This record gives sequence, C-alpha cells and structure tokens, in this order.
Amino acid sequence: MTEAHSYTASEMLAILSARQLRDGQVVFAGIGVPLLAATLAQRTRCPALTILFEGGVIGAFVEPGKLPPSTNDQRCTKRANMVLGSADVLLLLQRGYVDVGFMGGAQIDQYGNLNSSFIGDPAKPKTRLPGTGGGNDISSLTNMIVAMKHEKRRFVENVDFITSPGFIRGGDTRRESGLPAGGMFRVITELAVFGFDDTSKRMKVLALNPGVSREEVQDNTGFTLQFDDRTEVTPPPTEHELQTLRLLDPERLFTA
Amino acid sequence: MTEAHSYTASEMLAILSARQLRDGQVVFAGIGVPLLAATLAQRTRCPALTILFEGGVIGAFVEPGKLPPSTNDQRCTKRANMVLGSADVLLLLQRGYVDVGFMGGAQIDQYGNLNSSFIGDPAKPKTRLPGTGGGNDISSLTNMIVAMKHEKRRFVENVDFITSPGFIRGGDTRRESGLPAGGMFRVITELAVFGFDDTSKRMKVLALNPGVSREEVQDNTGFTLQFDDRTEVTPPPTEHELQTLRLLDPERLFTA
Amino acid sequence: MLEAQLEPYTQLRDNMARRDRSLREKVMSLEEAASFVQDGMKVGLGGSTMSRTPMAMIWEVIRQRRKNLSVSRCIISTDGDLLFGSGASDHIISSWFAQGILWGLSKVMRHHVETQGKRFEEWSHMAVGMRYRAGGMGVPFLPTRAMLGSDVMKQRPEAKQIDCPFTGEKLLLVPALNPDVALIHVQRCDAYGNAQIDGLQFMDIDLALAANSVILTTERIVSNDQIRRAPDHTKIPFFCVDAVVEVPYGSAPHECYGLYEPMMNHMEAYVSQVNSDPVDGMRDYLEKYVYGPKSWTEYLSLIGMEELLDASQKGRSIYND
Amino acid sequence: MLEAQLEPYTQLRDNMARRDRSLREKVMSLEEAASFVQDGMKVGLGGSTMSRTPMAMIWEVIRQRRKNLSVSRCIISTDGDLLFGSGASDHIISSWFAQGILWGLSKVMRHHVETQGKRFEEWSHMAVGMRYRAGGMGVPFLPTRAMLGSDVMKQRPEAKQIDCPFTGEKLLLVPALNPDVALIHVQRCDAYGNAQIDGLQFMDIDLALAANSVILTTERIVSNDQIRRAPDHTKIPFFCVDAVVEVPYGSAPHECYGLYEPMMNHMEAYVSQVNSDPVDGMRDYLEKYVYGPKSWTEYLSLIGMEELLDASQKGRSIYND
Repeated sequence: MTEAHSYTASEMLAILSARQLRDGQVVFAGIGVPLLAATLAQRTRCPALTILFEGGVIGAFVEPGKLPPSTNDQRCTKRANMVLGSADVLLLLQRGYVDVGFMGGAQIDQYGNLNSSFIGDPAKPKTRLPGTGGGNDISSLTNMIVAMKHEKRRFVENVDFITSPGFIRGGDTRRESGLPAGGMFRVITELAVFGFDDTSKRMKVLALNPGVSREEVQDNTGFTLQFDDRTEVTPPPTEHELQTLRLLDPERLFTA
Repeated sequence: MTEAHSYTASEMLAILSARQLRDGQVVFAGIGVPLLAATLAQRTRCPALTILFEGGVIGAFVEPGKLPPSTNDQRCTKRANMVLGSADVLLLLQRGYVDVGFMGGAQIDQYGNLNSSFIGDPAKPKTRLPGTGGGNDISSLTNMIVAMKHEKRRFVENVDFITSPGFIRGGDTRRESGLPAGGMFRVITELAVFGFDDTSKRMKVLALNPGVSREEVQDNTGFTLQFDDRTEVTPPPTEHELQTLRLLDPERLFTA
Repeated sequence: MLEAQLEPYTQLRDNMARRDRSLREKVMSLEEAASFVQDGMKVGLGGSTMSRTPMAMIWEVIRQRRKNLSVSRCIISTDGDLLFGSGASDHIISSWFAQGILWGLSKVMRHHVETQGKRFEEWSHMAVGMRYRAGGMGVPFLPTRAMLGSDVMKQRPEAKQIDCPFTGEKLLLVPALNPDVALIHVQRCDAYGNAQIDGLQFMDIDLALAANSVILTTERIVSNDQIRRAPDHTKIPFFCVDAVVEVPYGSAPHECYGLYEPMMNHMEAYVSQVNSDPVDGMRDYLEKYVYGPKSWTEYLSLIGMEELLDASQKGRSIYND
Repeated sequence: MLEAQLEPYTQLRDNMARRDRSLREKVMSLEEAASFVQDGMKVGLGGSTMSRTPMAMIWEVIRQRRKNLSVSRCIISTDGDLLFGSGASDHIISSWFAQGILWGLSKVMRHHVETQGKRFEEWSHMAVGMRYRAGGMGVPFLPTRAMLGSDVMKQRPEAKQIDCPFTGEKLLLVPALNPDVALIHVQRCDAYGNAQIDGLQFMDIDLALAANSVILTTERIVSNDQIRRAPDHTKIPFFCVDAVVEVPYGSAPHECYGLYEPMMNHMEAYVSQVNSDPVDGMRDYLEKYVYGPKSWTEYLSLIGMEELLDASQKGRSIYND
C-alpha cells in the first residue's frame, strides 16, 4: 500500500468512522475520534448533519484548531444552534431524536457490549476505570458506532462488566432487557469495519482496512469472528479527507 | 358602623385577605382578589413577600392601574425576579417552596373542599364550570387561603364535585388520600374569617367582619358552623389599606 | 380510548425514525402547513389562556374544515370556543376552559358540553404539564402528588394511583401525552425552526418535544446566524419542527409577549356576541372573521389598525423600565 | 444506606418549611458560607467535568477540614481528586470520574477506590440527572429507559426495575437525590441569590431545586434591578439559595463559560504531579495550593497572572463572531 505510512491509525479510524455517517442524520458524538469524525463528515459529504454533545449542545460547529478538551466545555458551543441542560440533551436520545450515537471504546465483546468501568472483578477491581458517563445512555437508546483501538485484550469474548449495552447476550436479549430501540451498528478499528449478525447479534467483519488480512484481524481478536462472504476492502483515505481532518486537528490532539 | 358604606364587599375581601399574609412568605396567588390582596400586603406590611403566578412568574410587582387580565399574561411578569415554565412554577409547590396558596372559590363545603367543575351531576351536569386550572395543584400541595363571596348556595355541606381538595371528608382523610402537606388554612368572605378545627377539620368562624352577627353568617351558610368561644370582630379596613388598594385597582376591575 | 392515547415506545420510536430531522429549510404558507393537521388527530396547542395562542394556525385549520380533532392545551379560552363552535374539535383536554378570567364562563363551551355531547376532559394544570413532559422525555408516565383524593382524579381512569415502591407513599402516575401535531407560536425562529421564545414559556418546550410533528408560526423569521450567536436562547431545536410559517400578529386577538397585548375591544365584542347566543352568535363570528377574510392580513384589517397599534404599544411596555 | 438517601416526602417538606425563603440579602464570605457544609453531609456539585466547577467553595471546604462528605456530580474530574485526596469525601456519586478527557484515568481515584476502600458509586449520566430532577420535583423517583440490562444497573440496588403499569414495558425507576447542600458557581446573581447562568447549564437548575440548601458562588454580584429587567434570564430563583459569595475566577483552574477557559498549564502540571504519585504528589499539591494560600486571591496569584489573562482571552472568544 503506497498510503501505508501517509496516515496514522487514529486518522484512519476517524476517516472510516466519518464515512459511516449519512447526510441529514442527528449524531450524538463523544469526545476524541467521534467528535473529529462527525465534524469531518459535516465538512465533507454531510453539510446537513447535526452534531449533539453530552454537555448540552445541538448543532455544533467545532472550530478547526480549537478542539474542545471534552464535550462538556464551552468550545463545543461555538456557533451551535442550541445549548441546553445535559439531562435534557440525553433525554433527546430517549425520545428518539438521535439517529446515531458515536463514541470510543476501551473494551468490547462479541455482542458489542462495552466496558469502561472495571478491569477485573468489580467487587475488588484490578483497575477502576472512569465509568459510563453518557455511554450507557447513548448505547441504550440509539444506534451505535464505536471507534476504538484493535487489541486482543480490548476485543474479548465477554466484557468483565457491561457498562454500555450492545446486544447483551445476543439474540433477543437486548430487547428482552427493556431496550427495544437502537443497538450496536458498527465498530471501526484500524484493522476493519464490523457489523452484527441480524439473528445471533454476534460481531462480524464487514470490510477489511487496506492492507489488512483476515488472519491479522482474527489474531488480534479474543473471540472467533464471522466474516461476510462478501467481505470487502475499504478504500484508503483520500487526500481530501486527510487534508480536512488535519485542518481540524493540526496539533494532533486526537490523531497522534 | 360609620365605615359601612365607605368600601365595597370586594374591597373588604381583599383587605382582610391581605392581613392573613406574613412578611417573607412565598405566596402563590390566583387572579382577582388574591392577586390584589397579595400585592396590597406587599405594598403595606410585607415588602419581603414573594408572589408567584401560575403562568410562570416568581416575585412579581404588579403595576398600579395595570392589573393583568389573568395570571398567564405578560403584565404579570413586569419587574419579576424570574419567569419560568408553567409546569415548573407548579412543581415549586410540590417541592414545598410555597408557604401559601391564595385563590378565589365558587363553591366550598364544610371541609374546605372547592368545586369549580360541575353544578349538578358530573355525568349530566346542569352547568359545566371552567374547571380546576392550577387550583387542584395548589390546594393539594400547600396551605390555602380562599377569598370568596358568602352565599348559601356557595357554602354547602358537601360540594357536588371536589375539584380542589380541602380536608376531603374531614379528620385524617386528606393525609390518607396521599396529601400529607398543606390544607385549607383560612376562608375569607364579606361576612367573616374562617379557620378549620384541628381534629374534625370542619370549618369554624374565627372572626366576624365589622357589623356582622353570628346569625347572619349562619343564615348564609348551608351547614352548621362552629364558632370559637373567643370569636373576635375584625377591625375595619384602615384608610391606608383602602387608599393603597384603590391605587392598585383604580378602574375597580376586581373590586367593584 | 386509553390505549389510543398512550403510544407504546416502539411505535413512538418508529414514528420518530420516519420523521425528516435533517437540517433543512421548511418555510411554507399557513395553507400548506395546515396539511399536517388531519381529521381525527390529537392536536396540542402552545401558549396559555390568552398568551401566545397559535391563533393564525387554528384559524387556518378551521377554514380548511378539519373535523374530530382531539385538542389539548394547558389552559384554553376563546380558541377552545372556536374549535368547538366550528365543529373542528369534539374533545378538548385542558385544566381550565372559559373565555378568560375577565369574562368567566364560556357559554359556547357550556352549550357544546351540556347539550351537544362534546367532551371537555379535565386534568389539573400541573398534570397536563407532566403529561407533555412525560411525552417529551420518552417515558410512559410521570409521578405526581396532585389530583389525589379529588373528584378530578376519579374522573380520570387514564391515570393510575400507586403506592410508591420506594416510600410507600400514594402517588398518581399520569400518562404521557404525545400529540400527533403541535401548533406553537413564537416571537422568532430561523428557516430551520430553531425558535426563541421571550418571556412566559408555558409548556411549549415539553409540548414541542412530545409531539410527533410541530407547526411553528412565528412573528418573524430570522437568520440562522442570529440564532447561532446566542445558542443558549434557543428554546425549541429545529429537528422538532416540521413547518415554519411567518405570521405577524399570529396570536391576534390574543397577546404575544413583548410585542402586543390582547386586543381588548375585539375580545369584548366577541364575548358579548357568543355568550348572548352561542350558536348563531358563533356562526356569525366565524363567517365574518374566519371564513370570510381572504388572508390573515385581511383578518387583521377587520380587527382594525387602531386595535393593533394600541395592543403593540402596550405589548412593548414590558421592556420599559 | 438506601433509606438514608431517600427522604420521605413529609421530611422533605418539614426541612423546607424550616428554611428561610424570604426575600433577603445573603452575601457572605467563603469562610462563612462553608458553615452550611457539615461533616457527613450529602453535597451536590454544580457544573460538569472542567466547567463551572464550584472550585473556590470546594477549596474552602477542604481548608476547613470537613470529613465524610458524600459528594455527587454528573461528571467529576480533578475536583473529585481533591475531595478524595484531602480526606473530605469518602463517597462520590457520578457517571464518570477521571482527570479530564485529555489525561484519562485518575490515579488518585484509583488509589482511593482500589486500595483505600473509598466508594465511587456509578450511575449513567442521564440517571444522575433524573435523580436530581426527581429531587427538584418533589417526587421519590423518575422512570428512565437507560441502564436496563447493564451491569451498571446490577450494581445499583437503590434503583428499581418495574413493568410499566400502563404499557407493560420494562422501566428503571431511579430514586430522587436531594443533597443536604449544593455548591453552584454562576456568572452573576444578585444579593438575594437570583442567578443567571450563561451557556451550558448542565444539571444546575435541577440540583438547586433538589438541594435542601444552596451555596451560590458568583463571578459578580449585580443589582436586583438588573435581574428584574430580564426575568426570563434568571435560571435559579433566590428562595432556593441560602448563601451568596462573590468569588472572581471561582472555577479556576477550570473554566467558566464566556469568561475563562481552563488554565491548561496549571492543569497539566497538576495531573503530572498527582498521577506520578497520587499520595505524596497530592499532599504536596494540597499544601501548596489549598492549605497554603491566605486567600482565594493568593491562590489565583499562585496560578499566575499570565494563565489568568490567557484563559480569559480564550474564554471571551465564545462571543466573537
């Protein structure tokens, strides 16, 4: 691949994530790659995309070079259409106004459940992680795109702790748990783009990133992956995507 | 009484009602005599009184001669401390921020229950009245002062329909109905000031208006009234009270 | 009846998924916007009593001869009269229905409820608010402490009294109200529907979030730039809104905070006419003021320049200090 | 534990009845205001993450050596570190606890939770909001659709899963949270406590209504006349407020919308110091920046003029357009 050294893994993540969005959608974006990816989509193919932030922002336009340190900071509000309470922006998810929730992940399992609370036994944790934030709300109430680093210890058969629910134990267990709407839609890593099987709700590979083999993906995953018969190869980042992205984050705050 | 013809019945009502308020209280006031009386209290003895209106107003200062046509009109907001949603101002009652609810009444019974919904059988009403508005909320959630016209058909043994609860069927029935806070505190008419017996929760006469006899009050009441041993006679309106009141309502919108 | 009122969550979400929530201009005429209101729908009205009543849209809906609307408003006044009197609605959900405090009882309401079998469904004022709020939050109910022990509660089997699973206290659960369409009048919004509301908000924010579609009438359409310069003044986000109609004096003869007070001569004349004869008086009023005019502007001309100027002078005085 | 958290309605009302809600001036010093915070109390913090953190009040509470506070905040960052690290709190209720997104995990939190037996009680972000909202509404719970099916829910016996009595749907009831005292920082308020909050509100309005007392710190005290000229900009009414303290840069080194952004050099140095040694690093930080200074102004001097000016320049840029 001639592009192999022309972009970082984080840049790849942001660009592939941005491609998952459609114009006109209402997107609830977390900080970091999700915020970058949603902004990238908005500034390339999706001018009518609306970005929501957990701090209480609707329709934000993040300023290039002035990325906010979190989605609860004032930089998120610049030229927004509306600023509102943070419980109220989360309630928009519950009412159904949001098409896509878009966040990062620390640990994910075969059913798309995310853990950001505990490593090890929650009663006596090896590591106490920061917790759900809005992650549980977003993943409980809308369709999710997760962008994360692909490592075997992060892609596990069953997470130690379900912080943000995907399809719980697969099949109909999400709906049976009281979550009839939304669910895990896509997982994007530096290796591949994943979806979920309609029936079993297990993770499957939809497309390999350029220059990545099936074996490489499977070797970095802690459970057996399903591959689509028609597993495609994702086209590499375009110059336009890369340039726009680098304009947004010139200091490589989130794309180092 | 030398004052007998120097004020109207409505003026008497407003002045006696105003006297029931204490400085520093938070008062939820209905339109008409309650609004006038609360404003009168604020401009005479109670500068630290706070008036709330159902339309969503905290700390209103009604302008003399510019009485609002309802508590949901913009005139209520002039020089207020805060304007908020109408559900939110009613929730302040539920949370307990309000000391006194103050409204008019169309029909009341021995336990202080108010009817403003139906005359006759609700299934086939003789008259469909306007309904509760915030009356039910106010009387369910705080201590009530009611100012109303004293007529036998308005002071009945049991109201046709409990729109705004007083003590329901007396004794502990209010609390047992799920209303542990508040209750009917005073009823003010052009004939007398009424309270409620601590135990039976039946209406009793606390003080007669100047020039009014026990018999006159009883004759105009549809149930047997209890009189306090020490039933007093209310001092007549002072010049200061009358002047202040007439300044507030020079067109006699609510005091004709 | 109850089943029809409370949409299951999956249906609420399906309705929402079908709605176009993209950032797009949606400015149209009163006539076009009225197509969102179909016979038999649940219609929520913004404002309260005589304030920010979406009168122009109600006027247009009546002109288009809609029928069997189930209309909710926290407090309803002469707009309720017109909806009953024109035949547009046979069911009104509210906490209070009269012609305004100054005039008391509505003979029009009385006529239609006492002798024509129309329904005035009464909830406490806060309960109406909690029903919209539940609808806007996407939950099937909210708990309240009002209405307990009263006959207002006894008339409402749609609500459920429970013992609190935490404290054992008695509570009333009021069901969500998600109107099919909400009509809301605001001081200003942009072409996308981002709306600013000055002064009294009433229940309009909850109503906008709860409804399955929203028609916004506005005194003035402003640029999106103006909205974005003060994002914390936006009260209704654009993706709740399906139609934007610019209608100056769109609440006439009622008031719009900071712009005009009620047009009292017209109101007085109206009340006197319909209260003295709720059938023929109402018919004549509708002919002259609703069906007769060719446009909203012509309707305003019938109210008269002097009334408009006087109401505007009083309306702006809220800012004098 | 649960019983202690959820006050019965009669107790909530009794507490409120005893509160002085009259229109009165309540301006005092940080030292005086801190007397509202007593050992063992439930303390709610306004703002979120690094925004409008009531840092000056937290700083004073730590200086006064309060103990055993149960602290709640929607999202908590370095303020949580200081509360655990100083020994002021042994129980933090939040949806997220780290040092800020840029720095990730808090080694201070990890130290105290993993080895010192302190509690970080986790709820979803919306659930924290609904708990304050229930508290502010005077109801014992609110229904939500989040947390269901997750291990976050399984760790919270304080919440109750039910089948909706209307629809049969699964719902989670989250219990009201009524802090004994709330610490909230605002851009401006009057001497009575009528507060305006610009920009991001977070959960501060619900928190103020829910708490049994509120200490308001403010960048600036303005006249009551100024408040009354724009009553629809008031976000917290005076009768919720028990103390008003004017503290310029009262959120430093965090941000205050429209006035200053976070003081990043200070934050970077702080994180580096405490993450490299959560015990001694924290002790040294507290000595130098919390216990050491004679006043808040002296603390600001330690942060430094250049940081303040830079943060202020960036803070005001939100209004440049």
